[in-house]
Formats: sequence, structure tokens, C-alpha cells
Amino acid sequence: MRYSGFKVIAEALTGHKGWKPAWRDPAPQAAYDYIIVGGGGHGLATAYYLAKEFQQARIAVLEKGWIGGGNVGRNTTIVRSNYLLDGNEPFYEFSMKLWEGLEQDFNYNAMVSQRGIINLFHTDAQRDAATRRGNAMIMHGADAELLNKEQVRSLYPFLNFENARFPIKGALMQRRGGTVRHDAVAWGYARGADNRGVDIIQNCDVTGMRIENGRVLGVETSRGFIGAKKVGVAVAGSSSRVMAHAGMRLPMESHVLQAFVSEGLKPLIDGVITYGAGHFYVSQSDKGGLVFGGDIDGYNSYAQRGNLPVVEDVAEGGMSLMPMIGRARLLRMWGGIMDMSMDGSPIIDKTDIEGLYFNGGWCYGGFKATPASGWVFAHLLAKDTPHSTATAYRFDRFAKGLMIDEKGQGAQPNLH
Amino acid sequence: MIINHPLLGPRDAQEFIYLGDAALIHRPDGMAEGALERFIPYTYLRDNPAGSHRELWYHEQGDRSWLVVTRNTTTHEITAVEMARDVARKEGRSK
Amino acid sequence: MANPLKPLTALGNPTAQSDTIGAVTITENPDTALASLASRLGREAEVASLAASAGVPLPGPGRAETAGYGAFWLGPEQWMIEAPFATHEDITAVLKPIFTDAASITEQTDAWVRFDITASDLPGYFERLCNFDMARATPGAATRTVIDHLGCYIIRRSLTLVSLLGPRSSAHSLHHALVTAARAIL
Amino acid sequence: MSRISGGQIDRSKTLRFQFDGVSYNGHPGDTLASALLANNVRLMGRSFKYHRPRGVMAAGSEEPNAIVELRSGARQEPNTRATVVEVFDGLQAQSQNRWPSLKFDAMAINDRLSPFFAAGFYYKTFMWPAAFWEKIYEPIIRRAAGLGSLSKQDDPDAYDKGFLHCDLLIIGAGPAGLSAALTAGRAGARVILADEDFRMGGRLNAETLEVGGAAGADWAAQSVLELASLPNVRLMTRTTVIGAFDHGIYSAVERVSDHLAQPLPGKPRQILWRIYTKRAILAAGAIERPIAFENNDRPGIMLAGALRAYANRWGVAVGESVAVFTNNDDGLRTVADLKAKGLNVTLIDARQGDEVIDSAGRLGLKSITIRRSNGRTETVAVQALGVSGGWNPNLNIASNHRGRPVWDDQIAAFIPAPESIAGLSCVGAAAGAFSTHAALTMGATHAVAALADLGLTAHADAPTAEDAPLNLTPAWYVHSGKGRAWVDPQNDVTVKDVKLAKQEGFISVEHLKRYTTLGMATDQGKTGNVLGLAVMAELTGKSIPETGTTIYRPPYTPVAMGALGGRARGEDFKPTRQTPSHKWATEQGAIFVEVGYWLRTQWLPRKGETTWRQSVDREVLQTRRSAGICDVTTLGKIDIQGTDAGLFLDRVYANNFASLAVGKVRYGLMLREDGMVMDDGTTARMGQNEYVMTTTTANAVPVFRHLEYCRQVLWPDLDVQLISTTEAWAQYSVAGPNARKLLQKLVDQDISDAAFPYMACGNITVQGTRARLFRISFSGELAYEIAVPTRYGDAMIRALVEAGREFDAVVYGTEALGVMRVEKGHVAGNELNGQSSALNMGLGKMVSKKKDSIGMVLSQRIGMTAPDGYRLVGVKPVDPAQSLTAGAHFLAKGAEAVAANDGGWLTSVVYSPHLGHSIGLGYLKSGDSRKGERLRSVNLLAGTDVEVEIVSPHFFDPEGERLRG
Repeated sequence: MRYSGFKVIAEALTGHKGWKPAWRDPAPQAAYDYIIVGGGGHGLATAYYLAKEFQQARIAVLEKGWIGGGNVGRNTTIVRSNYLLDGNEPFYEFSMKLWEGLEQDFNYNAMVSQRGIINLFHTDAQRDAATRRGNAMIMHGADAELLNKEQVRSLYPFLNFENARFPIKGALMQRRGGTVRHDAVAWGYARGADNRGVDIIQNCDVTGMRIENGRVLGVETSRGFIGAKKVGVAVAGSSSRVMAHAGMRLPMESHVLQAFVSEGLKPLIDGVITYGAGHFYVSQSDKGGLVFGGDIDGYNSYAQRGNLPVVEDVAEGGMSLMPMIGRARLLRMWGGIMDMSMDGSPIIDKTDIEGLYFNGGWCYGGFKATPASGWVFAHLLAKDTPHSTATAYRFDRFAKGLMIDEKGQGAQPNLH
Repeated sequence: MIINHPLLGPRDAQEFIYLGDAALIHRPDGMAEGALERFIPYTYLRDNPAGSHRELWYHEQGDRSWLVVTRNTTTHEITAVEMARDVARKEGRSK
Repeated sequence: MANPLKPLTALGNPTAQSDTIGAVTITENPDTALASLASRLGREAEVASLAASAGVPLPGPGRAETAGYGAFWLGPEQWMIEAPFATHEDITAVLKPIFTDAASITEQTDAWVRFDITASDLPGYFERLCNFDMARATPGAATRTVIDHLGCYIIRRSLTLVSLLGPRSSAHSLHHALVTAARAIL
Repeated sequence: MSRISGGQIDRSKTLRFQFDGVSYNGHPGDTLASALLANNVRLMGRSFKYHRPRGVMAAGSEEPNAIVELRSGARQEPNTRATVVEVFDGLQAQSQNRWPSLKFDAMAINDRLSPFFAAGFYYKTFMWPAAFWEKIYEPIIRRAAGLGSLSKQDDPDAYDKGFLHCDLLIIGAGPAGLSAALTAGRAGARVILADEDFRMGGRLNAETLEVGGAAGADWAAQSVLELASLPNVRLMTRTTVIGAFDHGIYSAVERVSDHLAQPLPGKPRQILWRIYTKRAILAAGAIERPIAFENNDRPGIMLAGALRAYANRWGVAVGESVAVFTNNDDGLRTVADLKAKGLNVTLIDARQGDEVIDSAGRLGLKSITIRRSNGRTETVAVQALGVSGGWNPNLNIASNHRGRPVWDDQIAAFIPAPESIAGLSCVGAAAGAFSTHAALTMGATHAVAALADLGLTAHADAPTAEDAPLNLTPAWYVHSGKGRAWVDPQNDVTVKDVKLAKQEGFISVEHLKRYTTLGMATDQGKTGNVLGLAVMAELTGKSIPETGTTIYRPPYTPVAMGALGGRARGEDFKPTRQTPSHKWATEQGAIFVEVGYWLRTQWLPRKGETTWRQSVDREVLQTRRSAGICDVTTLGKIDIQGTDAGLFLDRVYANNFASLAVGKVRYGLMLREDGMVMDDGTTARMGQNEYVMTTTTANAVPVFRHLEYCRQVLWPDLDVQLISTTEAWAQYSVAGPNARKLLQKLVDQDISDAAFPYMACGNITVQGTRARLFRISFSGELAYEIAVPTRYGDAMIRALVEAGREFDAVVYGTEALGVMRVEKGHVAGNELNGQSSALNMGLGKMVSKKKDSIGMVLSQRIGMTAPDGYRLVGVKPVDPAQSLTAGAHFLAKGAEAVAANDGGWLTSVVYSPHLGHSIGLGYLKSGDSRKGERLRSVNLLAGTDVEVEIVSPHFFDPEGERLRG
């Protein structure tokens, strides 16, 4: 069923009787050509592009809970392509271009909204780094602008320009950055994939992998064995757990990242603001809530909940940057499990096991990457060669000393 | 979280800095044959279990002891806290 | 020789500053010399006996003591030794001969600003400052804590007197925090 | 008349307040909601989506409808529940999310168009043409969305944080909580009793029930008096426990000043408490839930328990003719109490098959339509309707650790799973035990058990009280009628929306919630969630527990950002570290710059200098010409002692240190285990087993942590002791041809080149004061760093300046320091970026392969040793008149500005007054073999494109003759 304004009106006048389920609820078949493990944004996008762009095939997405229940449903909805390093920027810019045509492509309004993102800087060294980054972005085909203090003030006059401990000196801006309605991304891809025959199987936990002489034959699940020619794993925070079924250890730790939303407020903040002197970034949703976040809690966790110190750290950053939010109320906090890699950048690669492919290590940059991640992972699964924008996302980069370390923090996941 | 420091008793985890898997204790010998092959997994690969995890915490806002904390990563329950120096010695580290 | 250098207190004055807000009095104390003392590996027993004979207390974790010298525990086999500044300005020169090469001794006098705090309700005051259970802290309790992002040592000298040692370069920030909290409980 | 007899308000005092500009009277003890109801005001707000007229639904913090903007100006406080606001003299409140007025809200058109605004409609449209989303649709949606508004002014109030410790935290001071507190308090335990209300007693204040023969409210007051007399008990009213965190840590917000016009001087508005507990008891009571029927959202329709509470606690009759629609005996209690107050009460008991099927009254309830079990329908004129669909245990906090509540058929509600949070037990209504007797006894016995865990003995003895069962027959929504029946009133989620979600496959509770926004409003579904779940269960033919449950995340009620931020705002965001010369520099009018928490002198303008460049050029030139003084105290200093200290340094530094002689200093390069450069600095050997290491300002703390890691975790048997001495010493650099002459005037020892050669160090005295001297140079000049105990730092800078007068010595700041280090090609922050190896920095040869050191092995990986990798180079503009920009990238002449042609970037740029032009350092691919090459330095952000020549990074005195002079 195709969605449209006309359809909405027609249904409204006929009591909404005609709406069909957004996706089917099929029972798993005995075998598929491709099994995607993980019904999150990346897994669903992979299935969608695999079916739409690459080939007609029997494809299933296996989700242990309900689709979109992972990080795609618990993030701060920011999209941007303001990366520094050659290994990353082409990929994220590819993702940004996919965002820009996404809704018409999958016929679902995910509210892709390019209201601009600014990263504030507070020292000369930060300004120099922003200049280096902005130039790298433009050379990779992205947009970037360096704003001075007054330009920042004209955008956001309520920031603390008066008595700030770390005065605002300017910002790096990407006007094409913005936010996307996160749940809608999962649902849109799920619906689009389902329309193209992909079986989306919920409440189906992968409990093992059947591997014989170096080749994957399928997966053991809570709903029985399901055969597959190729298995692609895209399970973010559960990566280590799932890949352990294949006997693999990963360059990865799982950490909790908390995010927060305030009560609904009349429009205050148009775009996305990232503080350069504290752990705080914020945007305002179309519903009116201030959506904000900060740093990860910093210890390995699968608990999907965090602790107070980070909550307070984020609020301190927010109050220092924009003291006008003092009387806004924090409504809800939640935690997502981040697949924090050893250099802060993802891995999209084959494994040593034939037919087994891996996609993970997104740290807390996974949401903005969703479309490109799905596309390039589908490309890898279908063609067995990496997509041109993802050639650096290899397992062996650590052995070779080719880390993609945007923050320059080295082999410590909780610092990325 | 609360870390029950072997010498100081219960302390808020906020006083500590987290490093990671206590397997880092077993640093390979850089002068040995094939050191590179050993350093790569040592530096980059982790078990990352959902469950009991032995991990290194540093009491930066305290007595500057490094501790080995055994903590469940799904419940955050802490079942053991030891001085990292004692653990390292017990596990064969010396000079 | 020209005029000797004139010292300033951590708050930047020739003499110590004292502020009384309600029942709280915060007094800067520049008159204590400090040195850290750490046993060399395997010399712990030796250090203990040398300390005992020299009147240098070596209290256990979380504790402070005063014998001839004052001292509080810093970490495993490491203590902070206190002595009157007037007589011990060069405190390491005094301590090193006592402990010879059995201990590592380092001057710490000016690494810290010390505030002596008296209050009728010390627990009610400190609960606004740091995560330290003053109500359960007996005289002689000493520990590291954090006040407004600053790592401090807190020593309960008596039921009404607490010494707070904070990083000297942040003396003004720490003092500001102490005064602000005192006003808040007026 | 809406005030009736009784209640816990002080009628002897009258308070004036305003709502939407109209003045009303209230009394101490009133909430804004009770006072407005007492003034016959039922309309208090509008719903989020359809802008339906709304009034009070509840009498507590679960209120979804009566939310207002409180106060004005910078203190304006959006989305405030009228049901928890204490009336004070001069209180101002405005209705919100309506235009032009509450009575006539133009946006109410949405209600007429509601069929078009069904759940999730926006996912299906607004997609064509693509450009219209940002330009047209979204701006309209954003303007329409949101509830109240912020002032956009800085919050003028202060907030505090604090830390509390106790044996037992009791959350909620109703009968169960009070009983637990009395039991534990009498036993001498350290107890904290916290309640969000300004009056303890919980439901007892709203009931006519008896406890121990006395009126319940009186028993509560007596109990509070006794508890207040116990020194081991802390009573905290106006204090909401917002969440349970790990290991017995709870967080609470105390509203110190919200019941006042504004905080008293020096006092915070609120305090965020972090409570460290050994055990905790959740006695948060239960929250009543509605039964959904057509038009069940009109002002005047509220929860039956709330209707009763307004009558009993606040002496307010919402109307003279009222009705009660219930499926349980608690509803009958409302009937009885209201009748006793002399009101006409109509009972609709769902258990008899009677139902309310519709209501009328646009801005306030006028009548309800009832269908009796015999099918007869009647319309009854009432001003208020109390609805009771049963009670949900208030298990919010107990599910903070994501433990799933379990279903209890007896009360048709979820109760907390046992041990859902370690150390927390739930009692009374919060545990599903609804009678007063059960609350009192359970509170006492659980307190006894909690204390027993801690080795304390207590005795449970609870007073007598009613022990009536609820006798509930589940009834969730009235099936008749095509109209809308509200499940989540604030977000306008109706039974129809739940049906549509089911029809479209959004059946999982999380999908239902996200698709319809059920439970996402400011009340977080406290009244609506279970109802929505029940509707979905019925539609899917599953049981409610099979359908699922929603667990609650902190905070229990929304918390002001200010409270979470505390005092850390503005200049107090982080501490400020001052250098020993700060006082002197301030007197001199120095310009300061933030370096981490430090404030350092950036430059020192002299009279007549109008630009920073004039000052910095002068500082550089005069230093190189004669002498310059710089405060370098901020560099980290770590005292390293022990018989293995030398060996230790060999392990943590990439270059050799074992051979360093006593009295000598050496430059050290420190790597991370991944082979990248972590930090650099000098280490001086002050004695046989005594070293002083310096680190960069930025890395002082991480390096110290790393050294402790190496000595405790990696090599536990090395005899090494560490302590930071960064703050203990005031350290000044004295550089320039006259540095020695200048210093010699102050120090008591001979520092001639023979006595104190390049890279020497030692203990000396300055006019009798103990000092340390290091002959090291960052500027490339003959230079020393001299350190005195910090208290003499101020005197020392003054002495140096005085001694330097005859040489016209300058004091220079970080800018001049930066110029001189770039002129010398020394790496600093912009090059030490964590992404660079020793090889990148041109220091590859320093990494010794003859010994094992941190990072040595991994620095040999092929990717890090490739010849086409980045190398540090010097850069100068071909045309000296042109200036360079740090961050600009290198491109070959004629090359297009695309990534494929990107050769590297400029890391640091300064103006060299000696060379008379801009110079820079940069990382260039294969840079070490490209000296003399001409490239372009391009900054696309500013549109600049400068032809540059690649040169040696050593712009000034490359042979280093000056520093040995």
C-alpha cells in the first residue's frame, strides 16, 4: 500500500478501515539466501537495499525482540557528515545523501530535517582543528562553514556569551546536518523491505551458528534452525555476544550511552548545538521536547540504563552553555548499548568464516550512518567486495596500524 | 555505583577512572620473538562478556590504587574488588 | 644578599584570610609544612620502626594521627606528614635523615591550600559540599573527597574542627565553594 | 459556593493569586488546583493535539491535564502541574498551548479535524514535494507543537547539590511509609523519610478513615511529630525521590523555595540530593486509573479518589451534583464521603452493568449519559464525575532497573516483582496491598526485616485500621459509541488510536507507545499506560501480562535542568587554576587565556600597543635579543623515586633513560601502547634514585594515571614511588642571551656555563630560598627554568622582573612561547594530537628498539611506518606578504580541491617577527623528502589559496648554538 496525503484523507473519511499492517508477521522459512541478524536500523536498511538495489533473493531479518528496539529507537536523532578522516568522511557523506532522498525512496515520512548542526569551539587549538575538519569535509563533497562568535550569536542569542567559563569563539557549521525521526527510520525500512518480500521475523533470538569446515550454513534460533547462504550480523551492542557464536573475539566493548528528553516546549532551538567545552549536545524535536545527550557512562554495560554522574555532567554542560534551560524539566532518560570499537570507527567486513559478514563498531555514531551502513553492507553481502566509501572499515586495520581514530584516543573504547 | 575498596570501604564509582578488561595485566614481552603477533590481540581484542567481567578501575580521586573489580555487566552487581597490584603479582607479573 | 622573597598565602595575601558566615568559620592556614612519605619496596617494616622512634605517626587507611608530627594516610604505604612551617619549612631536609633511603620523601607544603573549618553543625554543612559522611566520621577520620570537581583531603581534627586540603592553584575556586555553601545553610 | 466544611487549609489566612490575569483567593494548604476549583474554575488547560478543553483529573503529581505556566519573566516555569503547586501570595499562573485564550482556542479546529490526525498520520504524508518538508510543513508543525514556553532568559535562581547517607530510605509518607519510619526510627536506625507532598500523611490526608481510633490525618500528624523528635530520623517534605540507581544510591529533588514567590537570599530554589542507602522501602502508594468512555475528558471529569480528596483535604466540592462511575468499592467510599458533605451523588457501578456512555459540556461538564444494566439510558446533570477503574500500585521506582512487574488478578494491576531492585522492598498500596491495615502492618514488618539485614532489632506494632477488600471487577473501556474515548488525555491518544495501531501491526507495547505516543506525555503514562495495554490485550485476545508491561525510567516526575546542574554554571562551571604570577600579571593588565582549567598569561600589552601582534612580536624579539621571562608552572611535574626509577623511565619513555647522569636533564618521548605519541617533556635526575618528570600542561593528569598503571598493574615489583608536585613549585623560564646574567643576580650559586652547562639541573637557593634550577630551553635560547616553593612565586616573578630591568627583559605569554617553539620546530598540542607517531613528528629515531617500552612494538606496524605517511615539515609562504592559516590543507599546484589530492594540513601557524612573515608547521605526506617543494596551502572555509614552500621545521638557529651559549 502506498502512503500519500490523498490516502490519509480518504481513510480519514472512511474511518481508517483500509490501513494494512506496515509489515507482515511471517513464520521463518527453512532457509534463505541471506539472513540479516538484527532488526535495528542497520539490519533493516541492509535488507531493504539488498532487496531493492542488488538482487531478488530470499532475505530474512531476525530480531530477538521487536524491530527498532535497539539503538535506532534510543538515540538523539542527529544526522551529520562532519567527519575528519579519509576513512570516514566519504562514507558519512554518502549516508547524508541517502538521507536526503530517503522518504521519497521508501515512501515513509521519517521527518528528515536539515536544520543545521554547529560544533562550538572555545580555544584557538579547537578552531584550528575545526578548520582542518571543515576543509576535509568540503574536499569530500560535504558542506562546512566556519562561524565567528557573532555569527553564532545571531543564530542562538541565548547561549552564554557573557560569563562563560570557556567563552564561545565560534563554531563549525554543517547546514545539511539535522535530525530524523528515529523510530520512523526503522519502520520505513521495515515496511519498504517487507514490500519487497523480505521476511521480518521478530522475537527470534539467534542462539548459535552452524559452521562446517570454515563455512556458515545458517543460524540456530529460538525458533529453530534457519539455513542461509550468507549471514550478515548487524547487532550493535550485542556484536560480541553474537559473534562469539562463531568463535570470534572483536575489537570492541559494549558501553551504555544515556540520552534525555525534556517536557514539550514551544520552539526554542532550531538546529543541533554541540558544546565544545563540556559533554552536551541538544536539538528540539518536532513534538517540542529538547533531546540531549553527552558522554557514555564509561564502563562496560549491557544494562540499557546508566547512573547519575553522567546525568549531572550533561546537565552541568547544558546549564553552562544555555542557562535559559534551568526551568525546563527533564522528562525521561534512557540508555542504549553502544558497540564501542577500539579506534572509534566501525567495521563492515567479511570474516574468516565463509559466508559470515559483520557490521558493527558504531560507537555512538550509528544512527546517522544507518542508510549508508545498510547500503554498503548490502553491497558487501551481494558482491563480496567493499563499497567504495567503506574500504577502510576492515578487521585487519588494527594489525596493520591503519586505525581510523577521529579523536586520537588510542585503543580505549570508552574514550571514543 | 559503589565500589567497595579493599582498604577504604564503599566509595562512589564517580571517584574512579575506568580502564577496561583486567586481561590488560598480561602485557606481552616486547623483546620476545613474535611480540607483534601477541601485542595486537592484547591491545585490541576483548571478550566483552554480557555477565561477569573483571575490569581495571583507578581510584583517581582517592588513594590512587588501581583495582580489579569483578562486575556483572548486565546487572552492574559487583562481586569482588581486589588491589590490582596483588592480582598482578598473583598472576605472575613482577619487574 | 638582597631581601629574601616574601611569601603569599594561596588566596594571594600576605597573611591568612578568615571568613565567618553564620555558624561557619573558614580560615586559611599557611602554617603547616607537608611532605609525602612512601616506603621503598620491601622496606615497610624498617620505615615503621624509624617512624615510631622519630615520633612520626603512620596511621592506617582513612585515618589521621598526631604524635610529634601529624600525619594522614594517602595510599598504600604512603602518608602525608605534617609539621609546623615555622620550624620545618624545609621539611624534607628534616625527614630524609630520619628515613635514610628506606623511604621516598617529597616536599608537598605548597602543593596545597589548607582551610580550617569550624561549624556548629559540620555534617549539615559538608552534606552540601561533598560525598563524605561527616556524621559518622570520628575525630581522626581523614580521606580524599571531591568538592566542586576539586580533589581535596578532608581531615576531621575534632567534633568542631575540620581541615580541608585542596589544590593550591584552585584556592579561590575552593574558597568560593566553601563560602557559597555556608551562605546556603544560613 | 464551592468551599465546604473541613479540610486541612488555614481559613484564617487568605492568599491572593492570579490565573490568566484574573485574581482569586486561596488559603495556606491549598494547591493551585484546589484553589481554582474552590473558585469554580474547572477549565485549566488544553490537550496537546486536539486542544480539547481540560480540567483537573487527579490530586497529585500524576496530573496529565491541569498543567500551566507558573510565574513570569525569567522565572516562567512551563508545564507545571496545578495539582502540586502550593498557593502563595502573589502567585501568577497562565494557561498554555492555546491562542488567543483558554476559552477560545483557535487551534481547537484540530478537534474538528481529528479524523485526519489519527495516530501516525504524519508518517504517511508531508512528503511531496520533498523540499516542502523543511520549508512549509515542519515549521507549521513545530509552531503548533510543544506545550508551555520558556522565557529564553537565564534562570535567575541557584540550585544546590548534596549528599546524604542513611540505613533506611523510606519513599512516601503515607500510612505504610509512616509505619515503617516509626518502626525503624524507634529502633534507632538512621532513617530518611521523603515525600513529594508538602504535608506528610499521603492518602490519610484525603480520607475520613480512622487509624488506631483517631482520624487518619490526626494519626499521621501525631506520627510526624514523634518522628521529628527522633534525632536519627530525617523528615524531608517537598522532596521527590526521582530514581533508583546502582548499589543503593537514590536521587531526590527537594523543592526548597518553590512555595515562595522567590528564593530567600543565598538559598537555592531546589536541591538535588544523592542519597546513599543501605536499605530502602518504597511506600509510594497507588495511582487511580480511569475507565475510558466517549468524551471522558471534559473539565469536571476526574478520578474518583481525587474528587474525594478535594472534598476531604481541601474542603472543595467540584459541584453540588456529582456522579461516581466505579468498578470497585473504593469508588463507593467517594460516594459516601461526598454524600456526608451534603452533595447529591449519582452512582454508576460498572459491576451492576451500569455504564457512563457519554458526557456533555464544552468547557466544563454539564451532564453525563448513563446506560443502566437494563439498557435504559438517562442523562443526568452533574458538574463533576469521579471515575474509578481501580488503582495501579505506584511501582515506578521499583522498575528503574528494568525489572518487569508482575500481574495480580486480585486487583487487576501490576505489582513490583520481588527483588526488582537489590535492597528495595515495596510496601502498602505500592505493593498492591490497598487497605489501611495492610499498609500499616506491611510498613512495620518490612522495616523490621530491612533492619534485621543490617543487624538491627526493631519491633513491628501497627495501630488498628480498616481492612476492606477492593472488590474490583475489571472494566477498562465502555464499548458502545462511535466517538472518542481518551486513554492518554494529554497526548490525545484514544481507544481508536490503539485500535489503529493494532490494525497496522504496532502491537508490541513499545511499538504501541512510539506509534501512538501513549504514555509519552509529561505524566509518562501514570494514569493511561495500563489502560492502553488493557485495550490492546482485548483487541489481540491476549491477557494483559502476555501483551506486556511498560517499565518506568527515571525521573519519577520531571526534574528542572537547573537542579541537575547545581552550582556548576557560568564561571563556576569548572574550577579555575591560577598560576603563581597571576596576581602580578593582573596588576600588569595581562590578557589571560584558558588552558584546561588554568588561566595563563597570553600576552602582556604595554602602553601604546593597540594590537596583540605588537605585544607578541615585542615579547619574542626582546626575548631573543636580550631576555624573556615566562611562567611555566602549568607543566605537570611528577616526582619519581625508588631504586628502580631509572628502569621504570626506560619502560615508559621510548628513548633511553638508563644512561641519564645525576644532575642532568633529558627530553623524553612517551608513547601509548598503540605506538602513537602520548606526551613529551623533560625528566631531570636530581639524585641517585630521584627524578622529576615534566609533562605537557594538558596531559599532566593522564600521564600520572598512566605511570601509576605501569607501576601497579604491569610491573608491580618495581621499586618506584610517585607523587605529583605540579602545584608545589612555581616555575619560571628565563630565556635569551642575557638569561644567565639576569639569573645570576638572584641565585646564590655560580651558574656559569662551566658550573651549570646545557641540560644541567640541581638544587640551588635564591637569596636563601630553596629553589631548583634546570638548564633547558623550549625557546631555543640560552634558557633556564627556575622553581621556588609556590608561596614565593609572586615574589619571584617580581624579583625576576626587577633583576631584568637593566636588560629590558620582558615577560612573555603563551602566544610568544608558541611563536618561539614554532620557530624552533618543537611539537606541541596541535601536533601531539593523539593521531601522530614519533615518525610523523620526525622523532622516529628516538624510539629505541634495544629495550621494551610502552608502544615500541606496535609503533613498528607497516601502516605506521609507510614512507608515504605524514611527516612534520616547516612551511613558509612564497610571498612573505601572505599569511598562513592553521588547518588549511596542502594541494599541489593546479590540483583540484578534492580529497584525492589532499597532501596534509598546517598544524600550527605563527607570525615570526625575525623572518618577518608567517610560518607554520604541518603534516605532509612523505614530507621529509619534499623540502624545497612548492605547494598550495588552501583554506576552503575562507577561500584562501596561498603558495607555500616546504622547508625544515627548524626556522631559527637550526644548529642550536644559542641554547648552548
